[in-house]
Amino acid sequence: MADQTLPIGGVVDVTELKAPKQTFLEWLAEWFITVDHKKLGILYVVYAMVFLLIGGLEALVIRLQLAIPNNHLVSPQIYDELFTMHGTTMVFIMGMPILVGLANYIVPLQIGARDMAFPRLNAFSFWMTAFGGLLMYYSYIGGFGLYGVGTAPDFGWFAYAPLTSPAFSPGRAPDYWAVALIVMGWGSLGAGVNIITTTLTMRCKGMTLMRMPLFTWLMLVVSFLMVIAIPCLTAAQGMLMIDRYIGGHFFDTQAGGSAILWMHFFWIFGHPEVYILALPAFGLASEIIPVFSRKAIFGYPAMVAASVGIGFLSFGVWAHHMFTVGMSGPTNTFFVIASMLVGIPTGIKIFNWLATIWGGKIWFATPMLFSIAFIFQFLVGGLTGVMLAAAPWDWQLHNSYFVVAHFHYILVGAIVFMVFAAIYYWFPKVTGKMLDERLGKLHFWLFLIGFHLTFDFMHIPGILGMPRHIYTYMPSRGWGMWNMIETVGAFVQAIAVLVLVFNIIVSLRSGKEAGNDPWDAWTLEWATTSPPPAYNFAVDPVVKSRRPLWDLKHPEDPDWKYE
Amino acid sequence: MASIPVIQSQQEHFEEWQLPDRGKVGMLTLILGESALFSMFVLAYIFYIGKSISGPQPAQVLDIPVFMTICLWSSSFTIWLAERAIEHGKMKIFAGFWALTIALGAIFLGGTALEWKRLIYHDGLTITTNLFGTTFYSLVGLHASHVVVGLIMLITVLILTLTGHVKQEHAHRIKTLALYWHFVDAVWVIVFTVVYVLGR
Amino acid sequence: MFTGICKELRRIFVAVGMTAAVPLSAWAEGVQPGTNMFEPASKPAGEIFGLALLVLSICAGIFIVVGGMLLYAIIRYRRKPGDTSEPPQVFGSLQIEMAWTVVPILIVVVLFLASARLIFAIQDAPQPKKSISITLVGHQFWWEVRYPKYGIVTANEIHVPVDKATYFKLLSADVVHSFWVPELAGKTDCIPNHVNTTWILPRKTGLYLGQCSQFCGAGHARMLLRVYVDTPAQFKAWIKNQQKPAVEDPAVAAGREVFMDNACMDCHEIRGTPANGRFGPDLTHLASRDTLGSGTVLNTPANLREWIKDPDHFKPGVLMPAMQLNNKQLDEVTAYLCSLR
Amino acid sequence: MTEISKHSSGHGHEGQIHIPANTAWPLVLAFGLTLSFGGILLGIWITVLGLLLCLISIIGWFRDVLPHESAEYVSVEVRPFVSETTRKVVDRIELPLLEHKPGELLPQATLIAGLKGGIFGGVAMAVVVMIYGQLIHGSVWYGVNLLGGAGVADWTNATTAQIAEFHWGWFLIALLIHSTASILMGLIYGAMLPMLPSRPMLLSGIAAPLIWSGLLYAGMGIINPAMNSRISWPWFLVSQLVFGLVAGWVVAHDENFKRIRKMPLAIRVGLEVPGLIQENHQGESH
Repeated sequence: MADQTLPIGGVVDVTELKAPKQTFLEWLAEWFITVDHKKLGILYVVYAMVFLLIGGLEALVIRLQLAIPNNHLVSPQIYDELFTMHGTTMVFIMGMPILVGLANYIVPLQIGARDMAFPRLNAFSFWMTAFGGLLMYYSYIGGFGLYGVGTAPDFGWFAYAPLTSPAFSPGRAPDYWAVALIVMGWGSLGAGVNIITTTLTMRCKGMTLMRMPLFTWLMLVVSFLMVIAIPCLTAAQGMLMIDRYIGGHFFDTQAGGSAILWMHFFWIFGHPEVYILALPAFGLASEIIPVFSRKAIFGYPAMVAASVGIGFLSFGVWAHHMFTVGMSGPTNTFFVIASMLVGIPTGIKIFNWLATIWGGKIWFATPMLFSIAFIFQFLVGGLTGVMLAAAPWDWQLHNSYFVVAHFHYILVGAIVFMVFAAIYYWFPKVTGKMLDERLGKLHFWLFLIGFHLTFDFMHIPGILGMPRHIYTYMPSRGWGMWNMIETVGAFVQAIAVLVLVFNIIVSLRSGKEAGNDPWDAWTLEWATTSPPPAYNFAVDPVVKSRRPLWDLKHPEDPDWKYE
Repeated sequence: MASIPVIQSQQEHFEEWQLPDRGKVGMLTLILGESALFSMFVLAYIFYIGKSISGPQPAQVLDIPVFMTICLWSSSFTIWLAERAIEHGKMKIFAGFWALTIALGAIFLGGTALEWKRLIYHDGLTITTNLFGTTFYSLVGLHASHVVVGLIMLITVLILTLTGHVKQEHAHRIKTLALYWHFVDAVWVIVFTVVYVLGR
Repeated sequence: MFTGICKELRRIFVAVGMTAAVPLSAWAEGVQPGTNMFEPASKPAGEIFGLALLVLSICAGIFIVVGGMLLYAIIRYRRKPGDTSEPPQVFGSLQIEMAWTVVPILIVVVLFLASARLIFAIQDAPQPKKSISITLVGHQFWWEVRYPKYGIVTANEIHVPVDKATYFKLLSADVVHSFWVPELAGKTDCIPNHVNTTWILPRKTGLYLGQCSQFCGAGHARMLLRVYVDTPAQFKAWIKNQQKPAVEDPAVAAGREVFMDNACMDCHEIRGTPANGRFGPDLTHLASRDTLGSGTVLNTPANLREWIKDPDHFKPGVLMPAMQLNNKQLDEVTAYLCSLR
Repeated sequence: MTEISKHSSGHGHEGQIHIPANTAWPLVLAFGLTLSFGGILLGIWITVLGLLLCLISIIGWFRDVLPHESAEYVSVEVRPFVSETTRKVVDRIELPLLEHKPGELLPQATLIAGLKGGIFGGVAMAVVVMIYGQLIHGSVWYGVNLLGGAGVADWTNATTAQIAEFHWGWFLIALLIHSTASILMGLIYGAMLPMLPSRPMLLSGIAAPLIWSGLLYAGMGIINPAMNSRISWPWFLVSQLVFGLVAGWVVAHDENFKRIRKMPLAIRVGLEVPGLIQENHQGESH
């Protein structure tokens, strides 16, 4: 090309696609033995979507049971299994895999790499995650429970000792929980190591750390959190297994062991885990919002600094889950200030997204709709988080439905919304077909209404004294009406998810052709074909700024002049 | 903030586009995760120091394992010598120091085995005895299991060396593996301090 | 000024609470008060309510400002049809970013100071000399209530005098439970092998409901706690009655025999009889209590009989086994227990 | 495009790319590991089977990557591509002709003035508080202790005499709170006064202190009842006004502030946009 200052290798592969003749079995086998980061990414996401449906189904039964007071739809035993498995599924079997899957697909493309740093480890990580999830669900059949048939874990997803000790959980339920999560932990550790190594060692020429797309940056931070936090959980679960199988006393309160130690260990893992789920959503928002506002992200260095800051802070706030266990005044005070400090980098992020939208020319495509809803809901979830961080008020709110509402505001209102946005945003890249916009908007509005019906009203029974983890309540407590509204909302959300599934099926068959760059976007993944070839880029790209495709599209006003 | 300059001279940048070594970064990240794993067990050990309801207590039964500690720590030195040897292509010296490292590691493991045998059969301390037993065997056992994994990898390399498969060009892989061994040694510094010095 | 806002907000929340309570209120269990943490009746709960209002109003302010700006932005900056140019690219602004970093820090400082002050004020409040001491032990799935000074042991229903501080020592016999009576005080966990304390200073008489709020097993949902704030006279009378040994009524001797001949006595204590089990609630004055099964059902003879016959019917997961008594034995033992006033 | 193809990292032949070959060993190893863990729950023979699978797959994996990673070679044909956009025109923020080059203006320099203002204002305010303590309660430490002692420390029904004494702990807490708040407020002044530059002294010296004093007055009963019961609000307001006036004066008399106060808003808020910030000419030589 004539223009010598073109900053990126604008090259497409024109190799003829020789569609190899494959039988169905060969096609299937390829998915099992693949080491391609894109295929593994798809596997992760599909696997997680299946468990999203399963976990969602569990949530629906929970909501049905609570819809009216004194309900006898399910027994307490089954209810306890439902909320434990719902929580465990949504955090470990759905949440982390779907985000790791997105990262798997997108990160190498965004940094202009041909694959992850360790492609085989990548496959290994996925299969560990997958088998771990299957092992967890095998407990429904093979748990050797008290009553002869299988029992799933039934002690809440944070599994407080000594409820998990042999004396109080005589079946195999805690063993399934611990072992399956240890297996999945290996997978997450592998994924973390892989993503870190990929981002640090596989970037294309010119892509300095401060030019990495924000999603990649956030996944780098998240991977560090995974690598540090997941082994903490593995260690705690290892101790639990030592207690249960070879008679150790780590959490055996009869022998001087401490129930509080488990809480500390669990939440040292558990709070970073929350950010492991939330930070990728911030990354997704930081990719999608600029593209649909048609502006560069506002304050990129501040965004990076805030992400890293949240990462560091996340290791110093775990005991805000434990304000009620009777810690000393100074300890409580420390965790109050640490937790509130998290609000500052998160605030910076919200303001930066807002400033990115400000003065833009907003294109309300489905991904943008989900992203705007995300900002609103994340704002509310963050503010209820500040309320919970004020320890004395937390003494009231802790373990109440207010907390349930708060964390679902983050987990659903922020994270699931952004995952949906990401699905609409990258589906064209992954499949070459656009998702249907009209179905997408239907999905968005249904899900938005359902979400707010469920989780807005969930705050109120919390304030009216409804604790979490109860399978029923008495009519005189006055929680019935709110719970009924929540249940209705849950079903609206379920319908919305079915619309998404329908949309995916329909669009795969007869969606509009996407082309390389349907959103007129700026990061490197849009500089290759859709779907990308196995090697991503035929020629290694070279970048000079954070928005290489902007530079290509606007040679008179490229970013690298100003960054 | 937003005005931090992020562009360095483009020209130089492209020519010196150097990124860290994959294997090294991967191994360091793995070591980071392993450190978190160990720190949980170390924290549990520290938390339960002196909280055992019944005996035996650490001071009654633990002796400072001077000899095996020296062996393990010096193995870090010998593996470093081996690394240097392979970098310069001196394969015989490499094999020698590599074998010496394995021997030192094996002595350490043997020492641990003897210590455990004495504790179990002579002092009657098992993992079920009390909190000290639980935390001690878990922590030291976790470390020992890492030594075992390390030894298996070292022995594999030794076999490959003796059959002539390891050459000078594999030096960076060898160094990556050696990093793991250094880590195992470094963990012993912590375990040794906590179990045999502070906790006794 | 602020107190005015407080009152108004409080009125709104109380109204919200009431509408929630109206539609479904009549149940066999009788009239019960609802719970609402924004209707405090005791000192720590009242102070927490004050902090809650402060935090709530600051958060509401932030929400209105940021949410309003966001709403404005998405309406104002829509892409107009036919507009094909890109908007001006803005990469950042040190000044603006500084402003929205510093303002949240200042808010955090204020919230932190307010929270820290209250943490110390509630947690480190020294126990006054003239206060009631109660040892509350969480069990799967009921509460053991001990008044060491008065030598009283009861279960699930706590009586305290109004306008006088009551200090709780919180223990657990098995797994982690949590003490929570929203109108009186925030939560404090009952943890095995660990002693916690909390206190209340009720200002209004009445019945306040609480509930275990840390998941403790299958019966967790039916582990309720009732706190009766009595007038000093009522409280004195109650103490006096509870201090007496169990009533010995010859009319129900048959039932007493059934009780003592079966496994009942291994788990329950009835002071003044051979029954001295510690695993289940003390039954010395069972008939003086309003509810059975930790607040699960009203304490009526019919419910009591059903409870003994099949406790799982009312409270699935309860650790008390069905006693396999025949109808006659059931009638007798029910009569006996009903006599324990 | 010539420059770009130089960087091609396709190992092997020109126009050929190697990608890692598919392999089943990671799957088998994961399955083996899951079985060997699952054996803890399901029976020892499953662990044995799992370990066997692990061993086999580790050897298999090893032979896959050593001595050379197995790879597939794909030949490719490439051609340059032009990234298309329908939005060719980029709007710019309209600016009048300026006397100075925007890049020389450094509007963020007012932040430093703000920092200075915060420190001076904080000192002035402390002086006012000490005068108040000396005049009304006979001790310069009275106001200091009210902030530090009632704020967070062990303050149980302290008498006026106690509050008048000097306490190291209370002093340090007061110093921490006061200096944090002063510096942060100064930074806000430095950042925001250029945005609203028409009457800096009125805004920073009177309006702003009045607003936050009002807010604190409303909330003090909850934030800190002990302080609320003893504080003298008129004096408090005076000290805040002094802070505002001093800090505002420092910012308003800063050279940079004076220079930019008449400029367009985009410059005053320090927007980093093309046309306003210095262009980066490095790399154009390519």
